[in-house]
Amino acid sequence: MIRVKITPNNKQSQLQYIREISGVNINKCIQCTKCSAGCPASARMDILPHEIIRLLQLGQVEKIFHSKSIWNCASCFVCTERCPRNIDIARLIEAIRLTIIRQPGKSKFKPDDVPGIIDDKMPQQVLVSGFRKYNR
Amino acid sequence: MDKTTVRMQQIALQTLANGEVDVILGWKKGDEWYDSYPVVINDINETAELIWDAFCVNNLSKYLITELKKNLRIGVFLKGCDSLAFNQLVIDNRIDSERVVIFGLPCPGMIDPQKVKHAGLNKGLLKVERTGDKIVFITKEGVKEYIGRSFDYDKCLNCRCPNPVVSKYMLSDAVTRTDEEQYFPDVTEIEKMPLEARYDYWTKQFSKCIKCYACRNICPLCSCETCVFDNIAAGVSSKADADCEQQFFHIIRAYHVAGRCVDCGECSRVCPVGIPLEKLNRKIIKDINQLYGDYTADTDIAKSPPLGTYKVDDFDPFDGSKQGGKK
Amino acid sequence: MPRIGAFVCWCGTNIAGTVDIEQVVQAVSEMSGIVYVKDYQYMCSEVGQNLVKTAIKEWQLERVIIASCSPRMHENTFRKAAKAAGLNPYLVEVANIREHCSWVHKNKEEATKKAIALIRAAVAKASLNTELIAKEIDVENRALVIGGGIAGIQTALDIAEAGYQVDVIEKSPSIGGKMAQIDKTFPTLDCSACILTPKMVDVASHPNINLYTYSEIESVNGFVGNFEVTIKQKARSVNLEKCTGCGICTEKCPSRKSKSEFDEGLRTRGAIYTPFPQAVPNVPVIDREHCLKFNTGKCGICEKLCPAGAIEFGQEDVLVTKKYGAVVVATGFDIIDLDKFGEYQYQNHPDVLTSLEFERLTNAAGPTAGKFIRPSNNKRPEKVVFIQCVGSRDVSSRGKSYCSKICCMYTAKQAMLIKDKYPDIEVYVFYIDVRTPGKNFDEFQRRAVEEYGVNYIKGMVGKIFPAGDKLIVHGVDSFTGDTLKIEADMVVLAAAAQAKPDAEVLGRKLAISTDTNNFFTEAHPKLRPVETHSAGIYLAGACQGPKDIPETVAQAGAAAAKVIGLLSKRKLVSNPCVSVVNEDLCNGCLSCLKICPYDAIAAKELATNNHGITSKRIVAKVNEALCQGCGGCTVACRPGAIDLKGFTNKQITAEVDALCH
Amino acid sequence: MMYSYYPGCTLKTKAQDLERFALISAQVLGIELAEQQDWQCCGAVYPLAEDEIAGKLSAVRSLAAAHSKGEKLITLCAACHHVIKRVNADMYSNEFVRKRVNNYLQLPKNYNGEAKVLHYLELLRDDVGFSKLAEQVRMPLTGRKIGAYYGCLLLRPSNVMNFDDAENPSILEDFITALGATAVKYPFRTECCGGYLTVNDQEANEMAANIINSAIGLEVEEILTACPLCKYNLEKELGTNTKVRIVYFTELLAEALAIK
Repeated sequence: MIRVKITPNNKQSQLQYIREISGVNINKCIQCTKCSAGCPASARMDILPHEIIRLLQLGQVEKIFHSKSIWNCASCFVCTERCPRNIDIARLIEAIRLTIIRQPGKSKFKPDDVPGIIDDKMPQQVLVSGFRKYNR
Repeated sequence: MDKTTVRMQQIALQTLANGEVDVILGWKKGDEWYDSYPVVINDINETAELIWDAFCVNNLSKYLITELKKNLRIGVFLKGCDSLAFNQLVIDNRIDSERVVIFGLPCPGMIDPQKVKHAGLNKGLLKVERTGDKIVFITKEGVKEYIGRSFDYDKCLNCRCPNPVVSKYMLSDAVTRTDEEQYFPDVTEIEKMPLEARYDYWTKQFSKCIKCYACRNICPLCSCETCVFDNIAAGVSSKADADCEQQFFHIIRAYHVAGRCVDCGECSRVCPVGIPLEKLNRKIIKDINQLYGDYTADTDIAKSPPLGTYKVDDFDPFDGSKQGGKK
Repeated sequence: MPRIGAFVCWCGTNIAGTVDIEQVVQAVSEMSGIVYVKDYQYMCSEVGQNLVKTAIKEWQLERVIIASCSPRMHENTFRKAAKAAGLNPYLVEVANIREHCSWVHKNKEEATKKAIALIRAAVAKASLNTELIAKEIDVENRALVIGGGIAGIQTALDIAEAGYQVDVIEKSPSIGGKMAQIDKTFPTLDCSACILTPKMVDVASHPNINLYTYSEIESVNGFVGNFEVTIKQKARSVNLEKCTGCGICTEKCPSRKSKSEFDEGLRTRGAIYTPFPQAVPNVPVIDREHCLKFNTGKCGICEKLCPAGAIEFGQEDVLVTKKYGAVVVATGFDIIDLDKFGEYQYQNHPDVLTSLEFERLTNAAGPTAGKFIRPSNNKRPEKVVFIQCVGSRDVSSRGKSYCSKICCMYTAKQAMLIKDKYPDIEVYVFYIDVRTPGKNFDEFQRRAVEEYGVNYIKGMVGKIFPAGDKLIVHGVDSFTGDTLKIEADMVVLAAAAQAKPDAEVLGRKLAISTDTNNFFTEAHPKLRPVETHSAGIYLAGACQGPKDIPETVAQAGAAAAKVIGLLSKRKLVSNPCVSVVNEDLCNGCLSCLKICPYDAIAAKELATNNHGITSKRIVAKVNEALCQGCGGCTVACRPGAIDLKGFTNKQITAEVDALCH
Repeated sequence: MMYSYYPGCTLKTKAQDLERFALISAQVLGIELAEQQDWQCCGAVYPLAEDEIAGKLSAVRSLAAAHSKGEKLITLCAACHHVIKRVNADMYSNEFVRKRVNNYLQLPKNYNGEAKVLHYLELLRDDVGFSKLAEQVRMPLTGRKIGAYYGCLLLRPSNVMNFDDAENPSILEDFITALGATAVKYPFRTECCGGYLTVNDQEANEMAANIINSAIGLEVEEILTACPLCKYNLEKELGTNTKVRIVYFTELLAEALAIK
């Protein structure tokens, strides 16, 4: 484990992109953790939502890109609803997802995956939203 | 002779004779068919010359200001619109109503000589008589009769108050109006114009102004001891012939009568270049009614004027708390 | 043209950083009437003021322009300097090139242009300035304190001790305010009642203090030294003089449905009630909304039982009008409504409390007689969770953007009190930041952690899920990144402090302003913290912003000192910038009278002689002692007959002309 | 009263019950629902990125169509409602979106978010009224313990959805009470069921399990939902467990109106 961190500046363009497409000012965060505390999907997250914002503030985008958390966010908007600083965290996490899947070949969910998960009851709403969230 | 004229002469004679009043303010007939002019009389013999016809358009209430300074008690003939002005002058402390005896004249509308001329009826015309909506034109050749209000002044067509709201003696039966006029049709028309067009419209209108001050002089409420525009020391007016000077004059005048204007339409009537001045005043009346609730400047002298009083719940466009400035 | 001198201040870099001073000086020197221009780094300093004084004498200046900060800041300073140099102080004119210019612009070229224009306007106005002489007005040497909480109590006692009469007006039936509800006070943990109730008694018994409880401000007129206040004494339905406070009525009242305001709704009270046993005055009041007599006409038990015959159902509200020299606003604060914070289950679960409810619950005089039990089952809790910042530092529509300031300390206190009495109870405190500046404050909070073992967790609670008889608190420890679930028996929410809901209305009556959060605004955040923008009206306590008791008491003392300073003057120098009527032009319409907020205009009858005929007419007359120079009348006057000295229509027009030049 | 009605894809396939019962109930209640012509899939999820316009177009087509007819737009599926309502808010207040969408669509008249979008439940609450609804109930569901499950999409973000108190809603409970049943408020009724995560992770869905356990813990017999995806996730987690059954709110409505 590397204990010494140097805030990288080569990630500035990605950070800027995330800022732009989310429209969120990450500097408003006061690390109250209410987002993480209320997140129903936090059990499946390796980095909690408030930590994601902290890492963004520090420019550590790489760590976020490799996390499971962004794929396990269900966009349930609880974090956005409760944030005392009016930060739209759901939007921010969506922006991070998009930053990855908009790159060629980085889609998370592909048509080939469908037969593996489909059952006769599954509403197509699941598939459509799955493609919208994980594929570009 | 017209019944009301008879009654008029009688009451003038009676009140002068018994000392109820010192002078009478009324109208006499001039040389022309359309000429009925205001007079002040104190001689009982002159009462027989007083008349009431369709041309007594001049509002006598304004004369009270100067006459009351000279005389103790005055009898005055007032039409509906004149009585509104009278009340406003009382509100403004310009006249002492205790020393005035009002003879009320329900008014069927005054005839616009211009309309008669446009209809070509003025040739050889000697006299015009009006009873209600029946108008009789008497010429050398004979008599022509018309029914309707097509010769009325525009302002009379929009009249909202044909009967005096205050009087001691009423000289005839009240006039009833059944036709429901839309109250502010001309204002609505202006309001529909886009802002730029509205600005152009008024710029064009005001550019016609020759600053003769007829509008101010006729206005029953423009009654300052010294008008700001006559007060050189005030420094607000200049005689320069510039559009801005004329606009400045009319806008200041409109604001000076705002909340007081009784909508008598005299300003537009006397304007020699035909600026529709009452539209401006009526727009302000409409706005005041909308913002502060219906207020008729003149019908109730006990009411406090909306622009002269402050209530905590008054409409306040600058109050941030209602606009989202304050959260 | 008078001889004008102009003095351009740099204000360090405040002005000089954005405005090209050299260029300004050059431009000003070319303005007509200017005979002298000088610039200096700090014109308000002794050296700067001396520059002004010397120049007035050496250059025989007849007018002085100071181009500097807002006249609110230093107009008086420079007027005094001019006076010392023998010039009438009202011949000084300030051009505000800081707040109106350098502070709001970034572009130096544009700011410089604007500074020159502002000075040009000041020169145009100053040439029309005339010498004005201030007069003196009397001071009514009695003070009014609005609010009977600790702020009002302390202010009233301090003023009364100095020998002046004070009236205290309190909305509720008893004085005492929030402090009376509190159990213990930080950082010393002494009993709130023990230090407050003697003061309440002092207020009631002080010969110089007159108490109006169950009363409200109806209207306020007048001005510094001469306020005229109408007080509405609401009908108490109990005669204050006759009542002996025996309490029979409150015991026997059959209506028991009303929630006790004092006990934060944790117990009920009768329709006739005394808020709490130590109430001052110890006289009950009838809550007419819930009284059977008032609703059905039947009952009247209190009247039958009262041995003193003090029950008066027929009482009506009474209006009292009195004069005061000074007013202190000490109306306190409230906590926010937690209805919108559904995730914390406040409305749904009896064991979720506000901090204020918690105070009542642990108070020996409270609904449980100090026994610490869960409202749901009357059992002692084993785990208690405190959540701080509920609605504080919250910029969403649910909360308040500011830090409520007192919560960190009272939460530490409450946590400690639990641990002190019941060491076996586990106590958790969820917080965003612990903010404890203040004497012995941080030490206090650290004691909670170090000595009492209160578990402080940096992180907020997301949601509380009731499960069985437990409250499952879902939180996060932000240091470890662990999500936490605590099975609590009781949750205490530190709800944000907020301004009183009627603060704005009271502010309008007093003509003092409120900020975006509806707290009253002080005249200057640093240099005039207890004054308002209205002379003679002062602020004490949390009505100005969240405050703890020590701060409130300190501010109350400061407000009292200001009041004493004002009342100790027999006369006040009045502002000579008052309105004046030109009787020749006045029509007597009295529009000015109708809009004057200070009742400073009256009608006067004027006899005129016109060619031998004498007639009378009405004109307006200004009472200079009452006129505050607001200028409202000058705007209402159609013929321009009324003018404000020092701000005449001509002077204003000249300024506008110069700006448009 | 006449309304424009937007069904959405799932209602035509896997969630036909949700629609069928809604439509027959509407007839009984005197609500005229005219299905929009040529409606298109709403996209299932609201595009959160500022720069995504394409995903909002189909919602605007429906909105503009309803507006041009002067009718309120009624939705039934919680997801469609979420998307359409949020897009409408963008069209009303976000100039960037409004300009681009209008430029792209070239509708006969620019659309600026004027239409009113109501979920079927809001229609029942606001336009019909629950007390009026209660009067129409012919077979009250007396004695049945029903727990409302709100999920995310109807409630949040509350400043846009404006559906009910996001943390402590009551519309569904009021609805249940109006049908004569006993409404049980259980703690997890506004928590997320996992939504689309099911395509990413086929493992146990503890989010749905929490909801079911919370409801069963309070002896709920039926869980009410307005969302096909929620129903799917909850039923999948439920498996063969028969302690509780998941129903569409419209099914209970039809039952109470005695037309099922």
